[in-house]
Amino acid sequence: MIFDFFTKLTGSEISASIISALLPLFLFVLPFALIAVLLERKVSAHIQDRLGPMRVGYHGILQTLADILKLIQKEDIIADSNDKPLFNIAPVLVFAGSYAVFAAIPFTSSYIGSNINLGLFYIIGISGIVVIGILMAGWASNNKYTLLGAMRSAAQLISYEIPTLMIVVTILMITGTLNLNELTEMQSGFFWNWMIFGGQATGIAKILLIPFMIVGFVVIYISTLAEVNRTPFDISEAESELVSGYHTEYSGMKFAIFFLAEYANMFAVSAIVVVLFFGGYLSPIGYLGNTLGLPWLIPVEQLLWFTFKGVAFVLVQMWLRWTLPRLRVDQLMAICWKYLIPIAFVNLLIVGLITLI
Amino acid sequence: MKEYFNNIYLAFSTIFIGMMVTFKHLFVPAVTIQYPNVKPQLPSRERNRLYVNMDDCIGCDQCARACPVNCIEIETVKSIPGEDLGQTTNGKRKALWVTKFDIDIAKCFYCELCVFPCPTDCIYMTDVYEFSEFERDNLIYDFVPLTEEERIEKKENHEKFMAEKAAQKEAELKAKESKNNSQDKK
Amino acid sequence: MALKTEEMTLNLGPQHPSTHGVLRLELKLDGEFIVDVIPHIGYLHRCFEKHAEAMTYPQIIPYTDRMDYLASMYNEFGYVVTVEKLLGLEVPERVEYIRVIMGELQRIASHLVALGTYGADIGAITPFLFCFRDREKILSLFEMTSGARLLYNYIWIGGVARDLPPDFLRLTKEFIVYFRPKIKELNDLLTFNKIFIERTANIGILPKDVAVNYGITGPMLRASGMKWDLRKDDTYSVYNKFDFDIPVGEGRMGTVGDCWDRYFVRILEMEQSLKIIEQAINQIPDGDVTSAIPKRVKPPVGQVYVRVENPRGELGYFIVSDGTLNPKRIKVRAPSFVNLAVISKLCNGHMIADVIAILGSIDIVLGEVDR
Amino acid sequence: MGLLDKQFADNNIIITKVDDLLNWARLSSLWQIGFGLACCAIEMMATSASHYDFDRFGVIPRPSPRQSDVIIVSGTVTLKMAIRIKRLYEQMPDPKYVISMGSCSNCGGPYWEHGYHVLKGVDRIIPVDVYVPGCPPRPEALLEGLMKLQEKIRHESLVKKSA
Amino acid sequence: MTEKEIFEILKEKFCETIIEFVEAEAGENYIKVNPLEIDKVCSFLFIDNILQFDSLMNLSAVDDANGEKKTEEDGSFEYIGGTLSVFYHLESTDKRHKITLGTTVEKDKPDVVSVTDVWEHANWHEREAFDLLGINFLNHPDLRRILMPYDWDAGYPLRKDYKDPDYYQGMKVPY
Repeated sequence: MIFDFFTKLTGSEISASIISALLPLFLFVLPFALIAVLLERKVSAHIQDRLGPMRVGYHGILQTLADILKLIQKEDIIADSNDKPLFNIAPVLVFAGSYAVFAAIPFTSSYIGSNINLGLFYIIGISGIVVIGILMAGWASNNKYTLLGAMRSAAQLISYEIPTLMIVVTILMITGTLNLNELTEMQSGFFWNWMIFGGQATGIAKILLIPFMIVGFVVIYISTLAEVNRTPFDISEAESELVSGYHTEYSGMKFAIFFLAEYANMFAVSAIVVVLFFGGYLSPIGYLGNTLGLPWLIPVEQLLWFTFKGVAFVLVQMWLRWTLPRLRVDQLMAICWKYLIPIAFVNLLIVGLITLI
Repeated sequence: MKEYFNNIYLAFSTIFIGMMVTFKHLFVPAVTIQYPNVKPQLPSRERNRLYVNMDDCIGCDQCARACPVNCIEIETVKSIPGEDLGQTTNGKRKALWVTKFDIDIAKCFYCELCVFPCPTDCIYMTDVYEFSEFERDNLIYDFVPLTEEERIEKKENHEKFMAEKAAQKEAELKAKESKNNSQDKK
Repeated sequence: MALKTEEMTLNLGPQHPSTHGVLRLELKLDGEFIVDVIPHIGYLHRCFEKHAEAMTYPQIIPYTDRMDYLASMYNEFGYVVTVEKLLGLEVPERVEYIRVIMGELQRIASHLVALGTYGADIGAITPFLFCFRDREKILSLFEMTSGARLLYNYIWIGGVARDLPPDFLRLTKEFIVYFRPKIKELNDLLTFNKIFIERTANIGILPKDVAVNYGITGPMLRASGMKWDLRKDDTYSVYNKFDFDIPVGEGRMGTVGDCWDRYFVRILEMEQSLKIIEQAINQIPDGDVTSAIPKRVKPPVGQVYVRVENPRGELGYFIVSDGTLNPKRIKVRAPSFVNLAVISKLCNGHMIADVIAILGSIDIVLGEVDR
Repeated sequence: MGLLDKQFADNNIIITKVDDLLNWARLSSLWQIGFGLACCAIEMMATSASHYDFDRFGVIPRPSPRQSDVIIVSGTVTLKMAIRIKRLYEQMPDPKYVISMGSCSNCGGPYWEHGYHVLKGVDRIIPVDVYVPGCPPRPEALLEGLMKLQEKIRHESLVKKSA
Repeated sequence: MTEKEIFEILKEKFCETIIEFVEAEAGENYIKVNPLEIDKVCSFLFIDNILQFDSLMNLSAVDDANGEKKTEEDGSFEYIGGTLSVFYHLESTDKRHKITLGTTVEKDKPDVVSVTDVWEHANWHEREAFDLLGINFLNHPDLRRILMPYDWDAGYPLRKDYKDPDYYQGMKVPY
């Protein structure tokens, strides 16, 4: 779709793919990250009965802009005992890992970064780069705290990949496709057809599927929380224990990239959950475009619905961060290996049986 | 096995209760006092910056003695009998020129022990708290209204007066001696 | 051949978000597990005892505030009770009641900071801000009476600096009514939260006999199951006129004397303090508060050791006087200084995150540890 | 910023506009190191709590010195701690500012006479931008000190390095 | 049990190490003990089931400043000789009685036996007494400075005749 549109426009394949790959970055991820940082500070302020940034723009709107502009002016300290090449690549890798996920996520029916058939498989694979980035940051900063933070986050991210994978496989069994576009199409129609309510199945199978889909949603939501290092799983940059985990030694723009990557990752992860269970860009109650007969309005509505659902889950992540204390490393592993993975397996088994009916 | 499910149930119920508490607080109005636009109303006994009303100060050095930190330095010069120094509000006649009265507010730790012993209640604590500075030396407050030359002039005519008195005393002494040895000679 | 792992020493340096001030913990680590903890203190040693030898008795009171700056009202209370015993001075009834009300309000404010920073150490930032919001109400009460928010110089030898302002009692009653549901809210948010329980139950268990041998006092000792509170066992002032019970750790969420018990004992103590304040407000007599303040404090030659129940434990003043205006020596038995010594015994075998939890549950104030 | 000094001798129009923008950005997001020494640290915490809310001024407590711009020295600087504070100051990236909060860090405060272990004022080891007197200063006094620092940053210029 | 009875028990058990019972008209009175046998007395008080002093409340060192005072020209003075004394406040938590032990020791040979193995609580108090007043505690687990910097070589600050060093690691100490 968009890709063909650009090839016609620019004439060459390469420039079209570059433009369509960069589109989500400038149009969506960067503005979202700017707003999300301010949103987090405002939400945390109002939860704690205070006001959050007020003096920078009207009600603190320009706060994140000021932060980014200030971070540009900061001196970029690279200690001489750091492992310089690794130290510089780490933030880039962490941001690349969390941004590459957007390539396979369908924003609207007419736009998807690249409509590959192994969409989900690609997403799970690419988010592994973040682990390498964090390990590099931890090791290259040559500081005991960062090393501990990196070790912890490596163990955490890798072990939480497994429950995510289990739930992805349960969805795969029901829908049979890994291509996120088709997967969203399968959930089209009334919101009753969303995957959380059993998807396209009919009759008794649908009723049986609902509880296991809800369990699946809860498991994947918890494990994606851990993928993104958000409380209660933020042990890798635990403020009270490890000063600030793997990005203790980073200052200036490198730290800004880490900051940006964290918020981009937050949205990416909640986008995956939305696409898998809550019908990606599909609107629950039909489109205004159809009723008014304006076909071009539909993709815009779909983008709005997609952003609305994504931001809703990002808000829940923020809400969790300002309520819950932090888990210890071994408790975190215990949750993953003793609770999430067995439940995900049992869920997989039962859903498999139901699909046979 | 039962304990396994109990853990899960407990985890979700307590986390849910906690989230309800924070959700409720989203709609509680903020308690913040927006400082620069809204200045808080301070109680009457507020203890912030010291102020000395110099016309009442008789230079009795009580406050400097009471201060645990010794951050009040007072120098006084006796007045010459001719001069009139005016009255304090509660009718005490002032006898000393206060040539130096400075409080190093950076050393002060606002314990208000200097306010109680002052006989004329001229030193008291105001509720002014906005006095941060760029330079450390601006924090040494000098309360004496006299200009620099007046202070030196007060000192000089005091020394002059003392010199005259000493000279007078010697003259009397000599006069007495001359009187006695004049008596011995007789 | 077992893999020979090398021990790593990690400095929880004097600048660390959760060392409650300037304390350096040298951790000997085997991976994430603690082999040994060596506390290094003295980064806030402000030479209180040298100042005490150079000042007259009333001039020392502002310096006692600056020792345990979270419970300065109680530092003054302890110092003043000691000097009055040395002088053999009797204080009017109303002053005793004012001192008890102020002391108990200060206990609640100090516990609020302790519980708030403990939540922040475990990772929950919101309870920290809720506790500080409630503490601001107590600070405004103190500001109304003494004029200062944190370091008051209000309780003097033989009385108090100024009498209570007219609407103090009414506002304190309002505060009690306001604060009771807030404790319940804090409980819902943090105390019974499963993650908080996981992080604190069965961590840093302090048996009763070890606690007595290390001289541990206050909420830490009571959490280890020993019913020992100086307000009842070695009464001073008018505490015998109020009925309140002493909460003791029962090990509801783990064994007796673990971090959770130390946390929960402080919450129960706040409720008891509210009870004391309520009774004190109803029974407070009238009278002049500055009548018994001596013009010059000149105690006879001799020495005395008196102790009071500071929010952190037993705060004792040992004053040696040589008959002049200045004391010859004042030794302060600071509760945090003593309670901190037991950290190396509590932390062996736990993980780094637990050291932070144990340090938070001991609730130290560095001004008092280093004096 | 050294690069720019060479090319623009005086501040013509371009520079003043860029100056204002950069200064505005620097002063509206001052990140402080979340660390305190003594009683003033409790007042600093009360300032970042709900009643006075440091966050309104864009000030977040950052745990590590690498990501912070302003170090608020709140409390008594003892000799044993002074060496650490000097190293902390050196760890901070360059446009950094110092607010000395409370009598103790201004000039040794109540401990200036007999404090054998107290450093008589933090300006002996690190350059201080704003002195906030008070013992401890009220949260509003600290906010006023911060606003004074913001005024100072507003008049800084890209061309002339601040003194 | 009052202090007098405890003193009698101690007197007949350790006849010569318990020196005297000092009565003071104001404040508390204490039992004077020989500094080199203080740990035997304390372990007896700890183990004996009638007395059961299981908790040490406070351990404090005092510079008696009773040496011969010699003042130099610039006003700084110096004590020659004189004594330092250490006071132990003991208490029994279940028998509810309290006593105070006191020992005095020469300033130039300040040796007192450590009681850390009787009460673990004394460990840090003794280190502080050593750090601020220079009392040497024999067989103490690790006697080093606790409050002052470890490399502080300008003497013991709480002594009456202590003078500030001019510089410490490049920082001017006096005002």
